[in-house]
Amino acid sequence: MKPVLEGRDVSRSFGGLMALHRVSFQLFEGEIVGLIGPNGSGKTTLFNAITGVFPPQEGEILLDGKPISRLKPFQICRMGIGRTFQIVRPFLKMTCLENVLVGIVGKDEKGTSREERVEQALLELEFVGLGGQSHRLAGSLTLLQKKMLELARALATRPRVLLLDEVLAGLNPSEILQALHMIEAIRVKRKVTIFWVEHVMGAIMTACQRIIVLDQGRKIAEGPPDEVRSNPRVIEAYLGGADA
Amino acid sequence: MRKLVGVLLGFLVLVWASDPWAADTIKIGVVGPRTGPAAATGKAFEEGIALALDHINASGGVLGKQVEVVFEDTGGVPEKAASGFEKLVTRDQVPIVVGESHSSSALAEIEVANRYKVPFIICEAWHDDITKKNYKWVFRAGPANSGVVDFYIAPFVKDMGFKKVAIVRENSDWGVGIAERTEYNLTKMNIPFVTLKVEREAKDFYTELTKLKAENPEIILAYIYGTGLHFFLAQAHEVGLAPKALVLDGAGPPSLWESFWKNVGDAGELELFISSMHQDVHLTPTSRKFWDDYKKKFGKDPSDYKTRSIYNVLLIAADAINRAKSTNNEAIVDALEKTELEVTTGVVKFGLNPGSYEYHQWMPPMLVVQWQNKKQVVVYPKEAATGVLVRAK
Amino acid sequence: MKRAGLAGVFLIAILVPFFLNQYWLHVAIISLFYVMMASSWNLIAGYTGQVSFAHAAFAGVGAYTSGMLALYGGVHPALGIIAGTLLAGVLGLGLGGLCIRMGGIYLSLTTLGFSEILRIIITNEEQWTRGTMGLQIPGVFSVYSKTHYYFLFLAVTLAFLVLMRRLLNSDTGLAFRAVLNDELAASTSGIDTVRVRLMAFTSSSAMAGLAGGLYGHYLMLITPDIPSLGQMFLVLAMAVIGGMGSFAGPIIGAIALEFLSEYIRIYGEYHLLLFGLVALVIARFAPSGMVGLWEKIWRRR
Amino acid sequence: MSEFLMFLTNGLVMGGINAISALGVSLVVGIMRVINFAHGEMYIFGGYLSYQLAVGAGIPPVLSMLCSVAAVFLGGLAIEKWLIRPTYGDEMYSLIITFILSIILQNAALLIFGPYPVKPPSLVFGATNIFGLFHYGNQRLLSLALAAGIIGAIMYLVRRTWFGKSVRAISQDREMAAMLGVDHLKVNMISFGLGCALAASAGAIIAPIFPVTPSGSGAVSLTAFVVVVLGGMGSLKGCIAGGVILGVLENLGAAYISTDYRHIFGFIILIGVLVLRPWGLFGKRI
Repeated sequence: MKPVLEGRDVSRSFGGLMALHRVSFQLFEGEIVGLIGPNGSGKTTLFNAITGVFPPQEGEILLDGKPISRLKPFQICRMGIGRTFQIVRPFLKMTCLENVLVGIVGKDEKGTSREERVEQALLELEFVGLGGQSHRLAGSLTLLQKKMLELARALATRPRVLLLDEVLAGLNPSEILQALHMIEAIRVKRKVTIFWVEHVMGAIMTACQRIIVLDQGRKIAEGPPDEVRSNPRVIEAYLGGADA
Repeated sequence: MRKLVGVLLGFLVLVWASDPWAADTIKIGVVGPRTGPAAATGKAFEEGIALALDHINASGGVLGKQVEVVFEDTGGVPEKAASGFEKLVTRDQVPIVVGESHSSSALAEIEVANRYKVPFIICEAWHDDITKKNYKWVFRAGPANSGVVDFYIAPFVKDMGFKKVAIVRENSDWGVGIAERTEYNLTKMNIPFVTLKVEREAKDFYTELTKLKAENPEIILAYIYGTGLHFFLAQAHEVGLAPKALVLDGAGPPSLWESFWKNVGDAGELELFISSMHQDVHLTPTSRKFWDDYKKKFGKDPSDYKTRSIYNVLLIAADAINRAKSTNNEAIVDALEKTELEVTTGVVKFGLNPGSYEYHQWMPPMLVVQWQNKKQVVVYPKEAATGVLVRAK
Repeated sequence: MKRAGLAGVFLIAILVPFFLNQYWLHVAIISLFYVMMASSWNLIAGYTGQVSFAHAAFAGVGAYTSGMLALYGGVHPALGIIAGTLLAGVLGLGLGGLCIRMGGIYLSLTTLGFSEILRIIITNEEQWTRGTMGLQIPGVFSVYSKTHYYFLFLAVTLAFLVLMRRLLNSDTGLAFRAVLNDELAASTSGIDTVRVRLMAFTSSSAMAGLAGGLYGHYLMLITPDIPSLGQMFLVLAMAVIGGMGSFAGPIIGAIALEFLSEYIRIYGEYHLLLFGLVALVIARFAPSGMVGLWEKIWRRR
Repeated sequence: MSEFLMFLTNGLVMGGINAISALGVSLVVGIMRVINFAHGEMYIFGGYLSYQLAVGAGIPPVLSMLCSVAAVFLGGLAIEKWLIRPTYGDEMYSLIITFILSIILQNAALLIFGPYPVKPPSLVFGATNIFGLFHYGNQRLLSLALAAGIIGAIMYLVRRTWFGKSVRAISQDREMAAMLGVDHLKVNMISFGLGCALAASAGAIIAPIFPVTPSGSGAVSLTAFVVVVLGGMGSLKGCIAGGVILGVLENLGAAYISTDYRHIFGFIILIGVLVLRPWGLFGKRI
């Protein structure tokens, strides 16, 4: 089976500081893969490299076998990679509906009428549980709602792969449960492959089939949750991280 | 939306309410720079206006009414000058406008004067085209480039026996026009010359001066207005060009400003400048009266001859309205064409033959003055001279 | 209700020449020029967050292109104005292409540099432009009439505002606002931020060219004052005081400031100082301008 | 030959002045990501204040220069605190604020000092014959020396002091500097004040040669910006090299190509740099 998204020896440094060092990974159709590691281990940097925000300086990233690491963020998005941000970034001065419409317009599907787009946007909002909020300004939403809005915007670009960056941070247990359901629904119903950075260990361990662990810019472990959990290098990385 | 309508309506009401209503004074418009690089001219104009109003209103005003002046600032910028002129005509509805000291501004203003058919007497914009365009509404009771060069600068250069001339001119209508006329005269007289152009408001002339030094001129005709002239003069001394080559300020007033000696230091000695005024040279009784009353009113000697120029044109305007017996534009122009009025510089009579710059033009006599031991000495023309030209050893 | 309001504004605008004298009609025409300038500047600054200092320069490009074509080539001003608009657009495209990728500070500096280059060229190419002395150019109409000019300016301004409104309500407008709100999020949502900014910059520059062309032919005199930084400041102040990023803000700001400057003209040069202080206070304490303040008060009631 | 040397010397003098003025801009850009459009006004105020103190109040010229620079430094601190600080993180906002500020200060200068160029007294008089080749104004030679002295002092400040260490930490990695406990508010404020003071010192030094006018401030700012882009934003070495390159090019260009286009050479360089090497001669590639 060919991977949907693949990274080969991806490296990126900032002013002499190695943020990613020869990281390789593979994501297969319909999978949900977790990406964990202590603070500063390079998780968000890897997402930024995949989405073209800070392209890799060495190595290659491929989507369906096609290299994407020289493309601009908007092109990568149009190829089918959507993402959310660790610190939510909805368009605060725009309404929920407009937020989602940006995603639809960004995908640049010619031929759909304005009405069809609005209808689709409303469906996305409904899907993430923001039905009826379409005319509220994004800035006035709660944190959970903002996260959901960002998710809806990402979904509106019809991604094949969705990168989630700490969607559960700051949510209470019942909200976490809600979010987990939604992520599962995205994977199953929308047939989206998910790459997921998370600090809420319990959730990610139960939800993911496979986990990749980063530490100081290097991949130190990969495998099913149970295996990763008992890997001595992972434990050391986290404990060492806790020490510092 | 309703608020937008409200705001708009409010504006219109304001605008309507501020329309000028019939006044019991006669308004004369004045245009000139009160701000910008030549704001000193505005100051000189203000003094001249004050003195002229004193004299006109003391002798009964115009058509039995007191005269009032509306002084519109041009900033020395043609665009502002044209719109300022237009404001005088459309808003203040003045029957006549006088003044101006920048050729560029004047050339823009005469178009407006011509469009609105408003008489306009220019006092200190020297460009030939101003009267050469032969607009019926435009008069000039002041120097024209051709007159200044043909009758004063060129004969001065020739009579004093200068063998090599440098012309330095700024990029303004006045600078371009007077330099061209000078070149024409020098060519005719077979006197070799070089021309350099400099930016208006420039401050550093080292490059130009170094080039000039290689030419070894005996006299530099500096057509630079404002403090730029001061810096040019000072730097000419620094690079060792002056006073071996004498510098002649082709405009005049900058050499008389208070800041002159501060800015040039010893370099001011032996500098020459064009002037139409000297304390020992009085051509008419009005000139004497002007000098005395100026001293009484402002407690100092008049220094900028533009004070006197604006004073003159205001007298001419008042006289013309009185003789026209109305503020009708045609009547005023008729009266202006028949003017025979004694002002500070002589008896004004406008030229009436169309076809050249001499149409509607009256040229006052000018002097070439030299700073000798910080005293003004008239060195040209001979009949007015109070001393002889001094050259550097 | 909104429709009725718009109709009211339109009716007043149509009636203006019938109860204003020549002088105030002149002021009204100039305000329309500034409405075009401030609104089109708002398109780049207010809607995509790029501070261009070349807006007055583009107006200068329009004015000089059209004016010189008319004077030296005998081209009809209507055609000349179109040529000036196109040239301003093309220059905008080139300049934008040069620096939009580099981002905010670079764009501001490059546009400032462009504006200065243009000023130097106009000042020095005296034989063509007459430098600071200004160039007399023919008017649009064979007979000079302020009423004619007023309706011409009004028609162009309204057409421009309608177009701009439609643009802002389109997908492009949505993209503009997304880029302004959050550039990174917009680009990862599939928006080509460079293209969007370039589009805004180009169309706004072309608009300035159009406004400048009209302005030159109205004044019948073009000088380097049109593309000056002082003029640029006025446009910026109008947008900031009225309210950047709102549609009505720059319109209200332009009309208010132009009329105000006529009322305080006795203070001559110092009206710039006053505008500057007002603009600074507004930019510092009420970044959404008069329109924003008004809305705040409205909502509180 | 002697002419060429004369143009070159003139270029060096202007280059030195360009460099200190641009150092002020570069310092602020490097640390705060703010371009101060009112930079030229600080220069003008430096010149005017030293004139007012020396001529109006009769203070000795050297002292009046120092006082004027100090006054502008304090003004810069206040501007940073009240106007720039609220704009942190919003580039557009700071551009607009400083642009408005420049118009206000320019018109205020017009109101306070009048439109005429003023020329503080020269510290030295006369001219020196350089190697028997050409005459050169002594005040100009002194300016070159002063410029070199100030550049040296700034280099010392950045290389050897607490302030310099903080500055370098911030310009390398903002977050890291914050973690290391660098008080960035204080550093911002001081560097903005210092930026203004550098502009003022350039103004005070040059005023006895090229008198300052309120309308001349725009050109000063523009020159400084060109130098900063040429040298590379935030690079102090770049500023010095850029300043001298621009000064020499402008003077040679004026001498051998066209005097009228003296100031256009800088902008052509600006556009060229943006096309070919947007990060400047010494800047870090982005």
